[in-house]
Amino acid sequence: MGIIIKNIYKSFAKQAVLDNLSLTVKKGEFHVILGPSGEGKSTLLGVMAGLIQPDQGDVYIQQQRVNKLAPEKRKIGFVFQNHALFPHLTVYENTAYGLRARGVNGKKIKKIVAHYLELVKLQELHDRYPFQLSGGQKQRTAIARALAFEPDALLMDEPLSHLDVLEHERIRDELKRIQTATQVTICYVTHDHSEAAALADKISILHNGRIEQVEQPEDIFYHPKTSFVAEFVGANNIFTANLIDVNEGISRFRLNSSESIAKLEIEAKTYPVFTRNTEQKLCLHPEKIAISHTPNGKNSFLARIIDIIPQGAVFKVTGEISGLKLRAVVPKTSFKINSHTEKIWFTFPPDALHPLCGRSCRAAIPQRVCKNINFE
Amino acid sequence: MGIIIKNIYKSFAKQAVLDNLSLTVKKGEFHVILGPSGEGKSTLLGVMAGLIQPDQGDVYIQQQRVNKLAPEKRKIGFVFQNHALFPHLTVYENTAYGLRARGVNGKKIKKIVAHYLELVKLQELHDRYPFQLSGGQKQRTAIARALAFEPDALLMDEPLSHLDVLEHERIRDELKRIQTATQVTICYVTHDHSEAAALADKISILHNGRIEQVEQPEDIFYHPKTSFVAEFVGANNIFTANLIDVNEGISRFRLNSSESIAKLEIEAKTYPVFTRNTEQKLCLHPEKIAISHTPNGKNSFLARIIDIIPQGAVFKVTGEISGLKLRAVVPKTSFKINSHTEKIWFTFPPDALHPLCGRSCRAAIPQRVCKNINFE
Amino acid sequence: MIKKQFTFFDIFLTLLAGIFFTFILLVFLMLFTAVSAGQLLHQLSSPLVFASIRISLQTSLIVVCLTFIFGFPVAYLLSLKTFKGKEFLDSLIDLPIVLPPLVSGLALLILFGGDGIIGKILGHWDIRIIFSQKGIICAQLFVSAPFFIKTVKESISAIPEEVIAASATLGASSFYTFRCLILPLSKNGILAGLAMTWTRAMGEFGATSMVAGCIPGQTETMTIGIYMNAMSGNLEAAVAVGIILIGFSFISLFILKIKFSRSYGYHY
Amino acid sequence: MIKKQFTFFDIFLTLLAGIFFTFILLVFLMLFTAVSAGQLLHQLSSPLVFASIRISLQTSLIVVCLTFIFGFPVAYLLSLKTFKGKEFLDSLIDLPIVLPPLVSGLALLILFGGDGIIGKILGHWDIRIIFSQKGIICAQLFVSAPFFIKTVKESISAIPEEVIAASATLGASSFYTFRCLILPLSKNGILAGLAMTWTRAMGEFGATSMVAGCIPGQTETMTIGIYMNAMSGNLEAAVAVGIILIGFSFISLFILKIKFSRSYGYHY
Repeated sequence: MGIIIKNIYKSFAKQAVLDNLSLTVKKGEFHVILGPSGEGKSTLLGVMAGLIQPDQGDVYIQQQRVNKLAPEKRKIGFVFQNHALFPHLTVYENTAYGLRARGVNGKKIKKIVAHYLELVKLQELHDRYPFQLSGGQKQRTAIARALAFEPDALLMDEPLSHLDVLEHERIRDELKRIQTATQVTICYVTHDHSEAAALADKISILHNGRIEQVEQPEDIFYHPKTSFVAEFVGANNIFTANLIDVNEGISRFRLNSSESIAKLEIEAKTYPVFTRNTEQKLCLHPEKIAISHTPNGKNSFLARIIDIIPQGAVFKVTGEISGLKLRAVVPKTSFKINSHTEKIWFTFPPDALHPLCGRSCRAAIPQRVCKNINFE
Repeated sequence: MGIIIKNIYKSFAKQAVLDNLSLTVKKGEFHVILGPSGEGKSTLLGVMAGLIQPDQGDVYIQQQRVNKLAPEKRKIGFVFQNHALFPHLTVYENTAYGLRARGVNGKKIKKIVAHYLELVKLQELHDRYPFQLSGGQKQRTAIARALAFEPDALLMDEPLSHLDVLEHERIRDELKRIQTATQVTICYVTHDHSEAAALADKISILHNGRIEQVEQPEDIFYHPKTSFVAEFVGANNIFTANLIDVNEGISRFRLNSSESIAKLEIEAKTYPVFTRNTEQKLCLHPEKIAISHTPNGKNSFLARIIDIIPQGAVFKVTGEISGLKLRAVVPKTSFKINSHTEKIWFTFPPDALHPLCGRSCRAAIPQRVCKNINFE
Repeated sequence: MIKKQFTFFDIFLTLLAGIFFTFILLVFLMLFTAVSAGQLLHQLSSPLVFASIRISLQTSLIVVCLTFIFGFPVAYLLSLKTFKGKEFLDSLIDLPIVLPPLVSGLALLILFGGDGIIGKILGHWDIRIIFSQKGIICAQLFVSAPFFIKTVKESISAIPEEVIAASATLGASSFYTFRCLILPLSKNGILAGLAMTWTRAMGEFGATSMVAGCIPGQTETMTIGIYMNAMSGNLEAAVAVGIILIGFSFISLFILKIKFSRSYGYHY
Repeated sequence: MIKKQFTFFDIFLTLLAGIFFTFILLVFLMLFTAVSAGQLLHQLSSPLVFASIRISLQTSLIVVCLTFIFGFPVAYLLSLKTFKGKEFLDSLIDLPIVLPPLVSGLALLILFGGDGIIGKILGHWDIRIIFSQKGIICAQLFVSAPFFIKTVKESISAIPEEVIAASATLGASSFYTFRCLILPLSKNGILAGLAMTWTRAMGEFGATSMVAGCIPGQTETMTIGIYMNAMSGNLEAAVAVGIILIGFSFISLFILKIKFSRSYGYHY
């Protein structure tokens, strides 16, 4: 049943790092914990592995409570950010270390190590020392080493962050392949949302010492539930608006004056949480905005172009509508740049908008309440 | 006239790092030098700034030969990867350092520093010490410090590589804005091609100690001229093929047997360099492949799907056509994932293919010859 | 780490370590039980003891000044400049640390003695180094300056290369860089180095005793005083001077700890 | 950096540094000019000189063994374990380095003397420490073991925390981690530390002379021999022994340099 973390508290120097955090990592799952740097992601992994003693709370591995169990008794593989290879041992010996420490016999070790070195494609480099390896090869060795003793789960602490762009992508794809092949439970920590999107079966967003949202990648990216998650995953068009009218499943909102000079009105699909006379935060993913030279139905606004950044197959276009900045991400194929174009229409369908939990969610209300709001 | 580098050689421990390298950075240009890690990008900047003495070759700044000039006499701003702020000085004092060292009078310093701190949006933090700043704020300070004495050019050595994802994007956009506002000449080094795409007016690809291609971002990404550049910028469908027929501007190629089991034939727009009976390398950018459930004209192949990775607004789809792997990048809007779909049609128009210089370009032929091949 | 039961291995190591710590602690405490407060005060009022304290302070402070004047340039050149023979000069600095002080003293005795190269030259002007405070200063300088140089060298070398390169690209001359960057950033290293040099100079015995002889009231430093008193069986006097000497060492150690704890972290 | 004309500032510093280097070099060379090769050989054939070399080697090698046995556990515990009072014990290790050796010797003299706590106890079994080789060993151990401990502690602390944590997550017990990780990775530090301890023990004079007296052929170590000969005007004998001692120091320094140059870079 994987790893279960219950109500963990941990402070360093009186600063709460993990604050009543609970989390379940299912067996066989590729679970990514996504959050900004320095918000306790590594601490959480340390607690799971037994390297850090929490102030309070319980850790269960395979349904066994392991609070008092030393790390060497836990059967948890760990891949560190800096790979943490043993510099005096070869790739082969590094991989065999966990088996030797457990007293597995020599013949069996040889077979197992050969298997895992093949899995990470390092058979040929088995007698190299760490200093003779590239960054990616080091991290492959670290993965083989952590897998070789067949742990109950594999914890990975930003294992790709020290690789250069090319190796980063290569190892990321390898890792996904290895997990698919071995079906090992992985709990993976990162601050990079594109990494999370490419790898995760499930994503947990860690913020202010607790988990703010747990869902499949698609839902995290297109239906963030709090402003923080929305900003963090790049769903960064967030409006504060007041409901003025509901009509056949479509709600009309007027944007607050702090957002734009002209009081813009937008239409959104109606959600049960919408109530009149209270401020509501609405989130609009940049990829759901279409761009055109003519207006195009509901929620169509003429915007002054501020910035166009090409990025791979897409353009990131920032437009301004009487003081309101809108960020759109559009495929290059759908949009011809023209240096003379100064204004363009931004359009988004009413069902592209969804409500955010508001400020209160993160601060006071425990996670569960926020999760139970019926969104769709 | 910016910075001109002529026939620079530099070796460390008998290893040639810069090998007859020439480069021109025009005044007011945002010039990005893009290349893999450890291929001498920093060395090149060091040579420009006078921090490293080349073994041979000339450096001109504003038409003046500066080979013998010490760094402090060169009027070149430098932003280091690790920001290299002075830890005992405040943001204000760091920014004023270059002016004070030049003996500018106090009143004038105050005005200039205020101006540049405003430019990088650090007015409020002027009395903080470096250890009190976030990574992004440190790098802003470093930029203000390097700009404050109004240098002839600004050299930047991977200034964003130590920032986390969110700050990375923010500072990158700021930097582009600052360059547009000040029109300062920037020579910027990076190994990240998306960074280069977002920032550059012109990109130089550095490989094996020399410049392999210099062009505008669009041309670098969609018309790489060598296999190395193609692989490096992600235009990573490269075929080795033989010309079998030319007909009305369209050439038919048969793929070499090493690439696929069935001898696939593809059609490409005819280029002057195409000759019969010699192997030709063809490059196909993943973004130029379309995906559909039915065949769709020329160059349409039924592929088995190996891998689908969601990435922001696009999917990266890898397909296999009788042994040949094709990588496509398609907008999410144009393609509905379905876990039951096993095969799908990959299609690319004949003019999506363009020839690569072949292996010989990088090794023996000097850069100029390769550049002069008439591509279009 | 999770707290766990101590293994047999840990207990074995702890036992051995315990014996060693007890030994050190016992030796140290011994000094303070050997003499009462009254006896201590009595000894300190003796003019000879007082004179030895004065001589020690006087010579060691001059040594500290000379160390700074000659040692700082050495540290600066060795840490920032590249030149031929740098490695040789670097090893030369280690020499006085590796040589037993007694042997250094012997060499100084020969150098400045009546038949020595420099001794002869100075003899013409009637300057005597041997058996004088000048000799003590030379001996202490030779033995203790390398500690200052090594500390300062380390603290200058700790300044990242890019920081110094940044100063140059900002248009700072090498003197401006020295004054506004190197000096403030190595300040703590300099102070710590001076404290170490002073402690070392105060406690020096081997080299000093060779060069200075022991003319009471003239060349009898505190360490020489301790030796003389102990050898002549006057343990109480020896211990009294020893306690004062320890007091000085601790003050200096204290300064050193404070200064080093506030040094700059460059990789923040 | 681009080579440039030396500024006035650089010349000034170079001048001061030059004076200092000349001083050190002169002192060192002096030893080798004071005695001819023939005289050197003649001195070495004297049975008393020979005996002092034997005593020095004998005691210092025992000290090296004891230092490893007691010092390694201390370094291991101080660098890898967290416990209450760790900072206090850490400072305790600095004590013998900060104390002038002479004062340490004085304390040992009191501790092991007939009236001392341990001296009295050992007296019952007729074991004499003072004025015997046992005393020399105690004095050298006290003075030189901390150098070993500090070197080894540093070299164990240099092993990144994650590397040790990695060993634990791989299922290694603390003894397995010690044997297969800590020991091989700190090997160079241990050898360097032993070399330093040995050099220091051989060259020790202050503490040794206090505890050992100088019974020729029994407790006269090389350093004591140098002092005695120099004081009695027999400079040639003193220099001869001094040169041998330097020879030993250099061998040890050589080992140290080689060992340290091959240490692991963890941040490769």
